Amino acid sequence: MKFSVTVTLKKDVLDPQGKVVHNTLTNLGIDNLKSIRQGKFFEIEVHEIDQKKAEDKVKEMCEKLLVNLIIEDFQINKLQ
Amino acid sequence: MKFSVTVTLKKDVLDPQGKVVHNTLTNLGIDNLKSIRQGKFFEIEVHEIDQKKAEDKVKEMCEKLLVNLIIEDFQINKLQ
Amino acid sequence: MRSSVIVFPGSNCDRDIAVALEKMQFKNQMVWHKESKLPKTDLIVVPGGFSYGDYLRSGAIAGKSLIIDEVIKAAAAGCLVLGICNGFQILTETGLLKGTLLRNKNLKFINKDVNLIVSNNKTKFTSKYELNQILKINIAHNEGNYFTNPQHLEKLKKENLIAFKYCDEKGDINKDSNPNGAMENIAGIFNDKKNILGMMPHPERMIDKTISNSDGVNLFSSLIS
Amino acid sequence: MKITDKIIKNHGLNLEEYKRIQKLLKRNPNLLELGIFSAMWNEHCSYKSSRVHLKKLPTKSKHVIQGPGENAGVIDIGDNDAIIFKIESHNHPSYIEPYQGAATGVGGILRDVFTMGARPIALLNSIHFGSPEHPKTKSLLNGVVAGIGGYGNCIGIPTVAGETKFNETYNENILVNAMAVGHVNKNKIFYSQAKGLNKSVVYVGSKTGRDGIHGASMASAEFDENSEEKKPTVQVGDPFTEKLLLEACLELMKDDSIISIQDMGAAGLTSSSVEMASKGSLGIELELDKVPCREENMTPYEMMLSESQERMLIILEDNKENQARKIFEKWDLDFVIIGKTNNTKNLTLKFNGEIKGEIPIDALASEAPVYDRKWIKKKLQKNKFDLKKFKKIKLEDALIKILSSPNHSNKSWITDQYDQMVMCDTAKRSGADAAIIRIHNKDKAIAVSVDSSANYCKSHPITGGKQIVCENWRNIISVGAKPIAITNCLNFGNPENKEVMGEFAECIDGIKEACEFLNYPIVSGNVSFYNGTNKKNIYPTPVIGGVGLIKKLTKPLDHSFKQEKSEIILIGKTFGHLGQSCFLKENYSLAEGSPPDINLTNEKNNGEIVLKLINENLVYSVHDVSNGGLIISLCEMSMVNRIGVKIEKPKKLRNLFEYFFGEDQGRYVLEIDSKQIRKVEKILKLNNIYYEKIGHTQKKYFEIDGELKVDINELFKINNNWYNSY
Ligand SMILES: Nc1ncnc2c1ncn2[C@@H]1O[C@H](COP(=O)(O)OP(=O)(O)O)[C@@H](O)[C@H]1O
Ligand SMILES: [Mg+2]
Repeated sequence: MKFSVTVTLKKDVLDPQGKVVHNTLTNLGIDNLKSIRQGKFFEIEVHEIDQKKAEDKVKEMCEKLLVNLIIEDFQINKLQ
Repeated sequence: MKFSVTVTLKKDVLDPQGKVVHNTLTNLGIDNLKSIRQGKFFEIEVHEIDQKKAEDKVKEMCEKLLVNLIIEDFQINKLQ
Repeated sequence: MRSSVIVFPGSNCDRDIAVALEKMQFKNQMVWHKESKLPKTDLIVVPGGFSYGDYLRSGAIAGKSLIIDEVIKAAAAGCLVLGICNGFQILTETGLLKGTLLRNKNLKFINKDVNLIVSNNKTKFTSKYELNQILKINIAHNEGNYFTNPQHLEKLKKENLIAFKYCDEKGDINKDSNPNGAMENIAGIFNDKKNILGMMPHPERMIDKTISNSDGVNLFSSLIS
Repeated sequence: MKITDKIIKNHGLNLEEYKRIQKLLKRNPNLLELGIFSAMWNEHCSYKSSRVHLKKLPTKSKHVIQGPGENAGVIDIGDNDAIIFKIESHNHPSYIEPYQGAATGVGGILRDVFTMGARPIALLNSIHFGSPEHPKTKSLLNGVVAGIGGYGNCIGIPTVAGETKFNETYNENILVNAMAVGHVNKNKIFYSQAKGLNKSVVYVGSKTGRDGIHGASMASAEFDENSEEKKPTVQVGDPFTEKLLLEACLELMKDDSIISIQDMGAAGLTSSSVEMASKGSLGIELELDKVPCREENMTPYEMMLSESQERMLIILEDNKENQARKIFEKWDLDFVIIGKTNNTKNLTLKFNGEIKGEIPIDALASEAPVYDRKWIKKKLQKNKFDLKKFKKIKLEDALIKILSSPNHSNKSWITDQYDQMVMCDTAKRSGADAAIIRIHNKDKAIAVSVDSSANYCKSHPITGGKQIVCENWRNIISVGAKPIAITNCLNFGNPENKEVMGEFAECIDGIKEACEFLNYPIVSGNVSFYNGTNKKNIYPTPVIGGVGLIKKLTKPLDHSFKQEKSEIILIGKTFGHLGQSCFLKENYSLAEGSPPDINLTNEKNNGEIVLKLINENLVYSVHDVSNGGLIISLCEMSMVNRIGVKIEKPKKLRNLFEYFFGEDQGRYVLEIDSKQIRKVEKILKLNNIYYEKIGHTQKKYFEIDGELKVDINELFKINNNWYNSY
């Protein structure tokens, strides 16, 4: 079973990367850009057919390693 | 209008990060992990109400800066 | 001989390379990235550091700056271009050099003196070295893991476009002597015309025996001769 | 909003202190004002528990230009060159978020140094973790090391030395101390004292967010089960912006537009504006609507207490605004005039045209509480253990046990993650007793080292205090530098506990005595209290960061054996003191007895003679003898270039373990060319220095005559294994 995980910085946490990328895009002549925030993305496949169990597994991975819960939030989505 | 962009390494590109993450997860006692690939995630908001136009704008950003087309693929999704 | 060092916000080896160039008798100028014209120059150096914090991808944002267009033009006209560390990353982002630099295989920043073997000494950058000479040069990077597609790799080998490879003290090129996971232990490459060199190791750190060694000197003396 | 007892307590103030605030204001404070008092009066900013003791420290010498009291200390190293340096803790934030905590610790200490006009030239750190078996230790170690490297590497300042220790006392409270060293022209030093009326107060750097609101009061509170909830928004370091800020500030400092400048560290805008005004006996009025904010709807309270990083406050000379603005805009940094100086001696805070708070500066600074807290003396323990009763072990096994232990393993796993060479003036990197940094474009250099000995300080704080100063002095001397001055970071438990306060007072007594005797003054420092949890305090851990001077750097000296057949000399007397030794700790898990005694007279004489021998070019290599004793020093000297050594057994019959593992102080091992040995012995005798000729260097083997013979490569492997397999 396959999942995607997106990890984003919590609101109010400084995003130095986003700031620089925003400025650069503007300098490259891209107008109309309101906001851009950068995060991480994972594509995870587990050997597990029970969706609940599989999701729990992915959640465990996020909490144990992939996500820094102090400054990041995450979201899990099932892929087909 | 808001979009999410996911950027992933092309299939034939070595993914040192994914490999280390995979090993680490296994060492942390997570079994059943089949594969994991890491990428980037952007949340982009543009001042533009026409969906087609907005999407083109985001595509332009990806091609001009956000994505290294030699090694990365990207996908744009509209968020509500 | 005249040289120009391009300075980006976040460059931090710009002073180091300028010191080296001046010591080797180049007439050097610093060029701020916002400038739209290059001074008359025989050598352009894109220095190491963390241009724009290396945010997004190392070298990506610097690769889009104004001055880079000028560098591309100058390179096309045959001007010598040297990219060191972040400079190498920037050159790959601009397409002046092919391939890319992925994260080190251990996912850690690596700073140490490593051995390199000179793989081609018939170029303007390396003529003062012996072929297969073993050098000890400092590396300091997070993303030095050179990667390219199989066709290009073939070409690099066939056309002798590999400048340096990581090796051990005896010159053996193997997995153990590869600090960052680079394909074929590649530490530096040329473009087709061999007027552009990109390399991860820092020759400018090896020009003074009180501080390190002088294995970097011949790179600069090759250029000036 | 009504100020309740709960609100007061949440601000880390007690009711006595609140009454004092009411009295000073002659009214009740509002919430904004209370927040400001809490930031200024907490331990971190006010030094209320430490002040009476810190006063005792010697802070002057002919080299000292600026002692404690400014952003950092300044010493004169001749030819108009001055060195600015300081160490600071970032313990609690690093425990919560190791990467960002350590990174912002580095960023903060760098600002302290460049705010005074210096270009930073070196970074050091002292990091203490809990037991390696503790479940959190590994990720804390990984995060802290990556964070220190992440910041220093990106900004491009070499991280050149440090120390890393593991001890279960830090299981719940790690220590992350960062030290920065900068170089400046003696005539271009900038201070924080405001001067002149109606001068522009300028905000430069990053925008203000909700980061670390109440960080300073958090740094002054013990952890408990609820600290999760108290967690403020974690500060994220942005080394790229700091690099821009550094270059912009140094560019502006080239002329004379700046009257005074102060980084926004703990308690951000509050402490920077109050400190500037207080030092200049002036008032400051700030218009908070002008503060560049990162988030929407930020309140004056949040702006004043935010600890967003990479920001500075500058008081500018008249008519310099435009020129200054241009510089900051070139570097893409915010530059906003947010206020003016005045003669009211008040901090006045306006928002949308209204006065939201007004506090006399004196009430925040000079009237802040000072406590002479109760403390008790520690007794010197007797060495009660009896070696003969211990389980028998072989010399070789004891040696291997120590060499392979986390505390003594080679640290290159750590130091390879730091750029040590950027700026091209690092003549000795990590791994040496002290790092050597050349002054750019000159042939002089400085030596830097940080040291601590928590075990010694725990068992006898006075001796421990003396010992760390001496060890640091020895490390500086061992690379051929003359020790000039030190900075210190005092990491202790809860000061409201009499024993902790006793440890603090006595460590300071010890530090003071050694500094005075060695003429090694303290020019800057930092106190970190409340390290511990639920009434369990960490071992007292003062950290000393020293700077020495090498007048002419020709051949940087280190501790690696240079050739075979050299003579090995041990300077200083060996009594075989095993109390609190690493021999007992690693082999018998014992932390018994007293630390080794310090004889300051011998310390000074031995050090000065070693330096003399070095300066006369009579030695090939030098290493001090510290943790682990003589045998460990010899091993370390052997392992660098894989040159072996053959040591004779001590002449007088002594217990071999005591002789080789004893941690008696004031000792050095010297490698001397056999052609020079006569000359060296003559000098030593002439100066009444106790020494022993103990053996020779040789090929390949580490050998003690008739007792042990090991291949150096084996030892090297043993010493390099731990980190890579942890
Ligand atoms: N965290 C660190 N950062 C940089 N260097 C370190 C760190 N930890 C240890 N080192 C280096 O490792 C070497 C050994 O450290 P240590 O055993 O504390 O030395 P000493 O006993 O001479 O003070 C020193 O050169 C020191 O600078
Ligand atoms: Mg030492």
